[in-house]
Amino acid sequence: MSFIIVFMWSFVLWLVLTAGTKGMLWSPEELAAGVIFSSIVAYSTKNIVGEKASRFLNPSKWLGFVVYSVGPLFWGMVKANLDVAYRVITGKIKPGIVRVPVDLENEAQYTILSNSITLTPGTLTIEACPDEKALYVHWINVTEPEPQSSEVIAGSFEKWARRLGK
Amino acid sequence: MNVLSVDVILQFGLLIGILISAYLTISFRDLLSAALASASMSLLLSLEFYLLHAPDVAIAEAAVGAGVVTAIVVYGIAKTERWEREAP
Amino acid sequence: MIVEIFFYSALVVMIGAFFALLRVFFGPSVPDRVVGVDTLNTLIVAGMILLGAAYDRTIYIDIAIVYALLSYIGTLAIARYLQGGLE
Amino acid sequence: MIEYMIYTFLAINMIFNLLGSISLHRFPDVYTRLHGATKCTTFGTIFAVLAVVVHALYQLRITNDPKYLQMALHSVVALIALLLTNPTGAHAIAKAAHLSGVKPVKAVIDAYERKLEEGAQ
Repeated sequence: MSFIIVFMWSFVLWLVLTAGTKGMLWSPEELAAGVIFSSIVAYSTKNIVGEKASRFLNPSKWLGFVVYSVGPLFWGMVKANLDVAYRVITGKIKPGIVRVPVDLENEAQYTILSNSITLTPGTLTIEACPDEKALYVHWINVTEPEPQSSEVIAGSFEKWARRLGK
Repeated sequence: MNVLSVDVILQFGLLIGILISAYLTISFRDLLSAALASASMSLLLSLEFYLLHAPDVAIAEAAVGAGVVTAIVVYGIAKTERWEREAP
Repeated sequence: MIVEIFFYSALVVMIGAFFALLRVFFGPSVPDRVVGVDTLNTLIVAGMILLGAAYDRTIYIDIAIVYALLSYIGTLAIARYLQGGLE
Repeated sequence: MIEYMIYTFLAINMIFNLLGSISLHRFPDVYTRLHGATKCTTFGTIFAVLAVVVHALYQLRITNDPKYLQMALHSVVALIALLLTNPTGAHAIAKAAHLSGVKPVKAVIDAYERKLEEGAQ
């Protein structure tokens, strides 16, 4: 199972990187070399990737990722950068490290949520603790020293992460 | 100010950066800082090769110099010791 | 006309890279220097992409891909050493 | 029209990349510097890549040369690599800095320190 998934993704990456070798399309030599190299990569990583990778086969999830990264994540980055620009110019900071309780199940959801938090306004994930269901977040302008939910920090990102990483 | 002079300005800046970071690499007593200065030197050297229109050399320098050499040096520091001793 | 503006913006990005390099030189502690090197990596990838468009060659952008993927190894090795995971 | 679009993207790229590198000198400690460095440079690079992609697609429409298609696709791949590695690297540096003993300057609250002390007991 993981062989097929890794093969597919590395072949797609090969196709993206070699597009335009014959007109706008691919020449047959490139396609043959792509098949050979992706099978080598997929065979050598089949013990590393594991069986959980089958969640990457669901097309509705890809659509969800695209919608998420173009919509809420990009808007969050715009706000984050205006905020950081304001703080760089005026130098007003009030930093602190807070503990944020979250309600997530697996590691993919933690990865998505902490990377999104790092890219959005005023916050930077320091440590994710799946066993106590909490994130430790460095916050550049602390308004609430002990938040009870991730609403203050992450807005709607927790909902998105729970849906995307299922 | 045409395009050629922009190129020349970039190359001069890069060469100054390469010189300073190479000097700092041999002068730091903290070997971890020296590894970082060496990483930034090979990074700027890679960009210099790029500006001299040698993309293959630049790829080799980026792959070996910036990533792998830093990692190997840090492994070496972890196996031995971090501070350089004074010469007797 | 368009190609020239790519040169000038690459020049401005390189001025930013020079500030990051100063942080690598003067940073009081090692994590400060690591932050400097990390910023330098991102800025140089941006500069390589802009210069690739300016020189009108595709192979120059491939260097940026290799660079973005591999410069990460050095940062991770140093972070791993600093938190005591390599002994 | 297309030219002005490219100029706007490049202007945003220049402003945010410069802000990111200036923030390295403006902020007092590692964590706040990471805020500026990660966010601003990632955002600036997104706009640099957007400018290159718009330029390449415009040239593709005029000249019909497949080299411009390659240019657009490759710069998007470089952007995706940056977007995946940059926040992860920032996270690794922040955790390593805290564990190696760098305290946040002027911190109102430090919950992670408290957790480490409880774990040590």
